[in-house]
Parts: sequence; C-alpha cells; structure tokens
Amino acid sequence: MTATPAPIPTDTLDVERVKKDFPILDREVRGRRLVYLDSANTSQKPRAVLDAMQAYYERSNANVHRGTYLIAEEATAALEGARGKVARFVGARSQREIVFTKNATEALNLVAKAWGRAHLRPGDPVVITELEHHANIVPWHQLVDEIGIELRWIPVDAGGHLDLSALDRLVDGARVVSFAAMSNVLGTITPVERLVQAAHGAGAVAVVDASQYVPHLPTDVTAWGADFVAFTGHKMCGPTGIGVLWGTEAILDATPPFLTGGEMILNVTKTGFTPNELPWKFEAGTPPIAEAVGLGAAVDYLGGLGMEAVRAHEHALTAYALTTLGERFGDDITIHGPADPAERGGVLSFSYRDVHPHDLTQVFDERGVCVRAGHHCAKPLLRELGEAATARASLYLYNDEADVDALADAIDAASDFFSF
Amino acid sequence: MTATPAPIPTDTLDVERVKKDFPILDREVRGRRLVYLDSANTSQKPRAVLDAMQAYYERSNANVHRGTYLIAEEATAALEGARGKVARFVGARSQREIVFTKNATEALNLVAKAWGRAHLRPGDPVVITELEHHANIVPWHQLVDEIGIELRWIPVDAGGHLDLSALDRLVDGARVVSFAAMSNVLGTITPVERLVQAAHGAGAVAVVDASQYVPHLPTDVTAWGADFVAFTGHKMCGPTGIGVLWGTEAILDATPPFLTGGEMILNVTKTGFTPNELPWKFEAGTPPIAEAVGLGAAVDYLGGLGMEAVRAHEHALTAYALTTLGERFGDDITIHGPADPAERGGVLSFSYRDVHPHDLTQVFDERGVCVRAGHHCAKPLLRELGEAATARASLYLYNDEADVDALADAIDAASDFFSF
Amino acid sequence: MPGLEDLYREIILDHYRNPRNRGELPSPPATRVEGFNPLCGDEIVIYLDVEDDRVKDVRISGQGCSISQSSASMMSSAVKGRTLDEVRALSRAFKGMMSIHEQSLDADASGNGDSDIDDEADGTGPDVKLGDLEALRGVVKFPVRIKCATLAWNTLLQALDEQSS
Amino acid sequence: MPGLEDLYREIILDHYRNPRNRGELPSPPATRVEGFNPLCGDEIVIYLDVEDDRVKDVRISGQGCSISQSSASMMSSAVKGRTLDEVRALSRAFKGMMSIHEQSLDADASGNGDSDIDDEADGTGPDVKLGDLEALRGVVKFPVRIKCATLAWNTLLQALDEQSS
Ligand SMILES: Cc1ncc(COP(=O)(O)O)c(C=O)c1O
Ligand SMILES: Cc1ncc(COP(=O)(O)O)c(C=O)c1O
Repeated sequence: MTATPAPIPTDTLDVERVKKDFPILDREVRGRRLVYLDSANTSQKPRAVLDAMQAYYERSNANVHRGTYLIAEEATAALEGARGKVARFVGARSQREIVFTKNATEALNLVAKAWGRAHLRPGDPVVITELEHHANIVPWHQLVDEIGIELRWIPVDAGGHLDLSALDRLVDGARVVSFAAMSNVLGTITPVERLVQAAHGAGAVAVVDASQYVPHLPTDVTAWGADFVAFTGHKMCGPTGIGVLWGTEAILDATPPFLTGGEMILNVTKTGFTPNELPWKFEAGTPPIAEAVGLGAAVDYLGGLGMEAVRAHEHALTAYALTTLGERFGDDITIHGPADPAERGGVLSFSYRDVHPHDLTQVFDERGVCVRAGHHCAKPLLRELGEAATARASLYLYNDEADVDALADAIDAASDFFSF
Repeated sequence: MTATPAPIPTDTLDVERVKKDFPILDREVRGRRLVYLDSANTSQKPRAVLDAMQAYYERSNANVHRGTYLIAEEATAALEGARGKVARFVGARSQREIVFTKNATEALNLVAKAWGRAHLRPGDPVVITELEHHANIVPWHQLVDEIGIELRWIPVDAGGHLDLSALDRLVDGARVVSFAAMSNVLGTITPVERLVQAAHGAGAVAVVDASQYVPHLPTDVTAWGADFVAFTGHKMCGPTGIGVLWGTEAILDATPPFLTGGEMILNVTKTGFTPNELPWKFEAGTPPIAEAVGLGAAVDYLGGLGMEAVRAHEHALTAYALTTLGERFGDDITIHGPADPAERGGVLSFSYRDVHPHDLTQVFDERGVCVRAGHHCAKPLLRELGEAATARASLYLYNDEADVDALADAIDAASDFFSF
Repeated sequence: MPGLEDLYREIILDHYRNPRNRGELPSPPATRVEGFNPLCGDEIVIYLDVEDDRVKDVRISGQGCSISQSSASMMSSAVKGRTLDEVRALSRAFKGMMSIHEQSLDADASGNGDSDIDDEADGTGPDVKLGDLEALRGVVKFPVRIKCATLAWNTLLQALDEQSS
Repeated sequence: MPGLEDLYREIILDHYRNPRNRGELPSPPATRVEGFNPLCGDEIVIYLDVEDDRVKDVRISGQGCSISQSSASMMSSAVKGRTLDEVRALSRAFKGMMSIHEQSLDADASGNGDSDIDDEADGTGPDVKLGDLEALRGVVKFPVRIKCATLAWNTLLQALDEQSS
C-alpha cells in the first residue's frame, strides 16, 4: 500500500439495483443480512439466469442436435444461441471456437490430455506459473508422470506479480506456456499479451486460464492471440455444470477428441469412428443444455451492465477495501498481492495477526460475512507466500462499501473474541 | 407380436396426477397439446426438481467442500445429501461408491480411460455388445488405437435379444465385459446378472451402462454385483449436466484419477499431487452442485411414486402400444425389439412402409407428437438391423394411452400425406 | 407457421422416388467420398469423375430422407457436364439459398448449422440459375432439415477437394 | 443456534496456544505420517514411536486452525504411554463423539465427512474415558470443523497401520 495507485475510473454501476437482481442477497443468516464475499469461489446468480433456465425446462426441454420436432429445434437453437452469445462476449471469431465443458477444470484437462498427449514428447518443456490454480497444475503433473514432460515454473515476486526477469530462458524450447490471466489468490492481473507473445516467439502453444478474468474484465480472446482460453460458468453469474474452452480453429482441428461417445461423432462402425465438426467434436454425450441457456443469460446480463462498468466498480471497491482495511488494522493485517488496485481484481487474501484464517472466518460467519479460508486450490502459491492458508474476501458486481465495512467490523469482532 | 406375453402387472400409477407434475406438458405446439414420446432421449422434469434447484440458487448457493460459512455448509450438505439419495435409490452400499460426472458418457469414459489405461495391455480382450450406445463403443475404439486392446462383440439376434450362445468363448480371457442393461433402440432388457457372472467367471471387470435402466426399473447395483454402473441424470427426471458412475470401493480404489485439478486432491506440490478420498478423487473442479440437488429431488420424486409402479405402468403401456400399433397398421409397420413387453422397456423403434423416419416425424411434428428419427447413437446396431435410421417413440411415467393413440393417428396422417 | 407443402414440393418427391444418377463408379479413376448427417443418420456416397476440369460423371449411393436424397439427385443432374467453376458457383448459390441468415431469422437460432458469427456474404451471384434446385428453398423454414439438404453439396465439395489434391 | 463458546472452549484455546508434544522424532525408528484437510488447508505431521505395542513417544508438527491444532495436542497427550489397544479404543470413542449421526442430524446433511449409509455403531465403549478430549464435543455443532478435529486422529490411525506393516 505504498506505491502511488493509478487513478480509479468512475464507478457507473448502480449497485443498489444490481443487488436487487440477486435473490439470495435478500437472505438473512443468523438474523443478519448475507454479506457474500466469496465470488472468486463461485458467484451468485441473478434472477434473469434462473428464469432463463426455468423457462427452458418448462417450455423447450428436449435433447439437442438430434430432435426432429419443434421443441428439440428450440432446444438446439437455445444451446447454439448460447454458444453464439458466449462467443461474442469474449470476442471469438466464430462460435466454432467455443467448446462447452463441465467446468474450467475439464477445459484445462482437455488441453493437457487431448492436445498434450497428441503433441508432447518426453522432455518437452511446459511452462506454468507459481500462481496457478490446481486445475492448471495437476493435469500437467499427470503428463510429467505419463509422458515425461518437463514442468517449468514462472516465479511470483514479493509484490504478487509474475517475475518475468528470466522469461526468455524459461520459455526457451517450450512447447506450452499455460498461465492464469488473474490469480484467484492474489488478484494479480498477469500480462496476458506479453506472455502469449513470449510463448509464440518460442514456438509454444499459449493457454490462458481466464476463470477469474472473464467474470470481471472485458475480454477479447482474439486480441489476446492465445491458442486456448479456459473459463467457467459459475463464477460469472452462470450456473454450475458448465465451463468453456475457447480455441482457435487451427488448434482445435489439431486436437484429437477427448471424451467420446454420442454427439461428437459423424460415424461409428464396429471398427472405428469419425469425429464430428467443431465444436461438437469435443462435446461427448448430452451437453449441459439448460446450463448453456443459463450461461447465455448470464453473459446477456453482464453485457447489459457493461463489463467496463463492472471492472470500474470492482476497481473502485478494491481501492476502498485496501484503504479501509489498511487504515483500520495497520500492521495487524497483511493483504497479499499487488498494492495498486489497477493491477488486480477484487480478490483480497489476508492474514490477521496470528489468528488462523479458519478461526477468523468462523467469527465472520456468526455475522453473516461469507469469506473463504484455506489454500484456495493453489497450494504451491501458498507455499511460496509462506502460508498454509489465508482468509480470502472476494468482491463482485453486487458488493458495495457497506459489505467491505461489514468485513472490517467482522475482523474487529474476531479480534475481540480471540482477546487481542 | 406372436409370442405369448407374460401377464402384465397392474398399473397403479395415477398418470393424470403425474402429468400435472410436469409443467412442460401443459404446453401447446401448433395449437395441439404436446405429446412427448422421446424420453429415451431425455426426460421431462417435474416441478419438484425445478423448485429444488431454484431454491438452492436462491438460498444456499456457494461452492462446496471449502466453505467456512453457513451457506457453504448448506451447499455441501445439499450436494452430499443428493449423493446419499442417489446411493439409496440404486442400492449402493455407501455413498463413497457414487461419483458425480457430467453425464453417462463421462462416466463410461472414466472407466475406459482411467481404469482401462491403467490396467489394459495390448491384446487384452474387451467384450461389448452390438446393442451398445456410442458412449459404450467409442471410448473402447480409442483404446484399440491407443493400447491395442481387442474389441469383441456379443451379437444381437433377430428378436432383439443378445445372442449368448457363444458367450463362454467371447468372455474367455476377457479383461472387461461392458454392456447396456437396456437398449436405447430396441428396449431390450439384458440379463445383467448373468453377464456379470460370466464376466467375473472369466476374471473380467463387469461394466453396466444403465442409462436406460435406472430411470425405468427398480435398480439394485449391489444385487447386480457389477464393478461399475453408469447412468445419467437427464433421462431420469433430473437436470442436464449430471451423470453418475457407481463403482465398488475396491475398483474405484484401483482406478487412478481421471480429470484432475481442484477438489480431487489432498495435496499438491510443485512436483506432484496426492489424490483425495473416494468419491471426490474423481470429481475435479467445481462439481455440478445445483444439478446434484436436482437429481436428488428427481430420485425423491421417483422413489415417492415407487419404481415398481413406474415399471408396471410402462409395462402395461408398452403392451398397449405394441397391440395398438400392430392392430392398426399390421404389416405396414415393423417394430424392432422383443415382442414380449415383459422383456423390454417402452422404447419402440419402428419403420413404416418405405417412408423415411425423418419424413414420418416431420408429419408427426405438425401434430405436436415428438418422436426421434435417426440412428439413436447406436450406428453399429442399426447396421445389424439393416436400417440407416428408425423412428423411435419412447414412453415414460407421464405417458398414457391417449399419447399412444396420438402416435397412431400421426402415423395415419403421415400415410395420408405421402399418399398411400 | 410453414406447412408441410412448403417442404415437400412435388418435384422433390419425384426426385426422391426416381433418383437420378444413382449408382457407383469405379474408383479410381472416380473419387469416392462419404458424407454423414449426424442428426438423423443420412449417409451419402458420391462418386465423382472429373476430366479436363469438367464433371464427366457423378453417381450417388447411400440412404437418407426424402430431402437429402432428392437434394442429392437434383445436385447430380445439375452438376453433370458442368465445369468445376460452374459447379462451385452453383454450390455457393445453393448454400446461399440454404443460409438461414438470408431468411433473417435470428442468428441465435441458427442451430447445429453453419454458424459463423461473421458469415461471409452468401455469394449468390446474379447470373447463377438454380433451376429445379429452387424447389428446395422451402427447406430453410424447417431449420433442422437444412443439414439434410446441404449434405450432398458438402460431400461434393469434399470430393472436389480430394480429386484436385 | 450454537454459539462460538460451544466451539472455542478455554481448554481448546489453551492447547492451541501451548501445544503439547510439538516437534519431530527421528524417523526411522519413528513412523512419520502426513495428514491433510483439503477443506481449509490444515497440514499435520505425526511422528509415532511404538515399542512393545505401546506408544512410547509421539510428536506433532504442521500448521492448522485452533481446532485441528488443539485436537492434535490433546490427542498426543491422551495416547502417550497407552497400549495400542487403548489407543484404538480411544480413537473409536473420539470419532464416535465426532460422528454427526449421534447428534441425530439428518444423515443427508452429513457433508464432506464420513458418510457411510450404514454407518457401523459408533463404538463408544462404556468404559473409555475421553477426559480433556470431551472439550471438543461442541465441534459437532459446526459440521465443517469436524474434519479439523478428526484430522489428527485419522492421521494417527494411518501411522498405526504403517508401523504395524
Ligand atoms: C444406453 C445409453 N448409454 C449412454 C447414453 C449417454 O447418456 P448421456 O448423453 O447423458 O451421456 C445414452 C443416452 O443418450 C443411452 O441411451
Ligand atoms: C484461476 C482458476 N482456474 C480454474 C478454476 C477451476 O474452475 P472450476 O472449479 O469451475 O473448474 C478456478 C476456480 O475454482 C480458478 O479460480
């Protein structure tokens, strides 16, 4: 909190109205209003998303791509329409580039295991970073065991940024560079285009885990220029059960099928099969149809508010949170990650004196304040931070300054309870 | 329709009331009521399932297994509670035996690729049947290419039953016997216990694709004695986006992780990972939480009606359909599969004179009658039947004799239109 | 609400019942290509004999619904004897006619079809005469059937690619 | 609604602030086993020294919340010097106390815990004295924390298995 932060853009989001769109925020917990500060874990869902799924089930539910009657056509149009919406939302060139998976984890597994198994050889270097989520680590560990790839790590510096001083050496000879666009622990926004260029300069495939980015900032995958981008529906106001793998047509064509069965084939005989066209080649079995409808409604909702406005709001609110917590708790609190809110999302991992995060959040819970404690599926990063666990409060479009104040009050309460 | 059918059990389902539980059945299509006869493709959803998911999102939505606050505990309890309900519904010994996947296809891929890759060697025989759905064929084709397993096929006889005359020879030396408990094209109910015993007698692992069975008949996986059983939520009144792999703890323990990432680990370091306990070891990333809640409500709904009653109803209705279509269309119609309704589910694949199935269903659609035309993701079986496509009408608990009559009237209309 | 008559024109049913150019050609010299419609299981095999950049002969086999079969039959009559450039222009024109966008349906409802976000112009040149093929225009009102109607043409294009390489 | 005082008994906070038997033992001869609580990241390492079927010494290291740390500390005091049979009985008794079923919560709400459908009887023998460990009884009212409280015991059982094999 010592660097001079960049100017904070004007917050044009009408948070009072946004809050009303989310039914769960009316809920009371232990007699207090719900203060939901765990959106990096999963987001809440606006009424429009729930209504779209309900309407789908009540009017057009049928299986897709195979129906020869009206509601099946409607269901197919709903699924493919949602694909188009998602494609536009992230700036894809074509909806053939959008593969629906069950979550971001499946999307990253598809990259590592379908593309990776086909193209990686023993000793091939794969570069990831120390701030990755397990979803972008463990599949590569499996390929270390299976193929004998070499895993290289871009380090994180003390300020929570990627340390790119040895980037050239790290990417030298690499076949893959795979990294998060935003850290789910530190909030750090990484230099996506620079990393993509470094990857391509080295002849490597560039994979972006945008699970924390797409929900919070305007995204243009085409401008990024990567080969693959993964993200997940439930963190961006959409339902559980759906994720997205974006890929260029060239790389998707060069990727063999992953999960296989119905829907993803053109032909099956007793001796073999012919895969379907993009993107269905990667969608085996009945897809998450209602979930796609919900995700389509989610991107309509976010697009309606405007992702610039969402980002500006979160930027301003993150700045408020950093200042408030800093002022109220001084040296008793350590907030990890970049000090400048322009360089980060609203993910605030912190420790408070020597109270264990799980004990902290237990007290918060008494007050309806929902904060996660743990390793946030990023154990290698936590180890670099020298922590086994942190408390993590994460902000989204429906949070406001009162929520941040409730968090600060909850920290005070924990401090009192554990008698400091 | 020549064999003497077994006596049909009394139908105790109150279909009028059941119909009212399904909002979509109120819908009109082209001015006529919706006659939904495609449940083998996907089932409709009762209000109770939609309400359960809605309530989850409006009251308890949070990520699971990691929350340190009330609604996260509720979400975890909802997910794990649903697992318990599903476990009880299919007679599992423990909910550790229930793995949630995205659909049956993922479940079967998990078996072939996680268990199979770890245990199968070049030349190892894997036995499947000619009536399999692509989901239980294509993953094995991939292992033929990858490992060099040998794929063997149990044939289907002219009556639509498995021809088990060469079973001993076919399973001799086999490592896996994997088969559908009910055909999605012919409705044939296969002799599950006999096949499981044959598999085990030969030292093979027994895998049951129960996607068409669990929704329609009382299921007891423990009594079957198989190693793995796969089924899918959306065909059993549940939502899209969820499937189930049941496995004994012994075989699940012997199966390495499949998709990997968050949730499925106990520990991750920069050099490796330790998988979580059963069943979470196989559930990478954010699971289909709301979908599990919906599936839990679906098995509550089905359990409330009683699966014996559901089966008795479908048995009686299938008998009615076979008789009605036989009487009204005589030799002009060919209905594939067993003639005795006791040996089959309510899946009626048929051809009518030389009208192509897709042309038939086009006329049906004008009348709100939803019937699928195509290969039903079972091209090898269709080839054995000598058909490129069939029309398939499939019955479920919300169908009644009026629906069957509407189908027969629609066939008449098609006959008129194509001027016979 | 379009009626069945929009789909099943008399000439379509005629091609379905009396398919033209049905059969096979020895391959090689003919190029043999299979096409599949994963929706309803239509299968088509095209045998294409090209000489001096002209379609010398074409034969069709396979199974399918009235729309896919009659479209294949019409296509075979339309391309036989034509130069490859003419065939490509025809194919563009036909696929243009089949493009759901032309009918100004919502792009979101385009289904499992050709679904570029920025579809190129449909390329229906002013001087391409579709002739009998016009009869299939009604298919676009039944979006599911578009794949049936375009199967033969897509398979033909594949055959052209293969024989030229 | 249970209050925080049900969870954070004074004796628990005491064990948390002044953990007993903290440290390491040379291994071998001691058995060293790691345990993880995937929920909140608790990590524990147990060093177990068994001689003549008796726990000669035990040491605990690792990091965790007050519940997991104090439970580990209490466990170490409770088992030191005991025979393996006594340790197993204690462990059964403790896990019985932690069993959510005992509290007659709906089995459907059992969460990411030990979740057999047919859980065996919880095995709290009549003559097993839990002593200080009783202080952890309030944890069952906070289902999420059960994993924290049982982590040390589960890891100990694993150590027993490993040293006997
Ligand atoms: C017998 C059978 N197995 C597997 C499947 C695949 O189910 P899902 O598409 O839900 O993965 C189906 C249904 O499509 C089926 O009928
Ligand atoms: C950066 C990052 N990557 C991947 C994931 C995995 O997403 P999911 O659990 O939806 O697969 C998450 C969230 O958990 C995440 O924060």
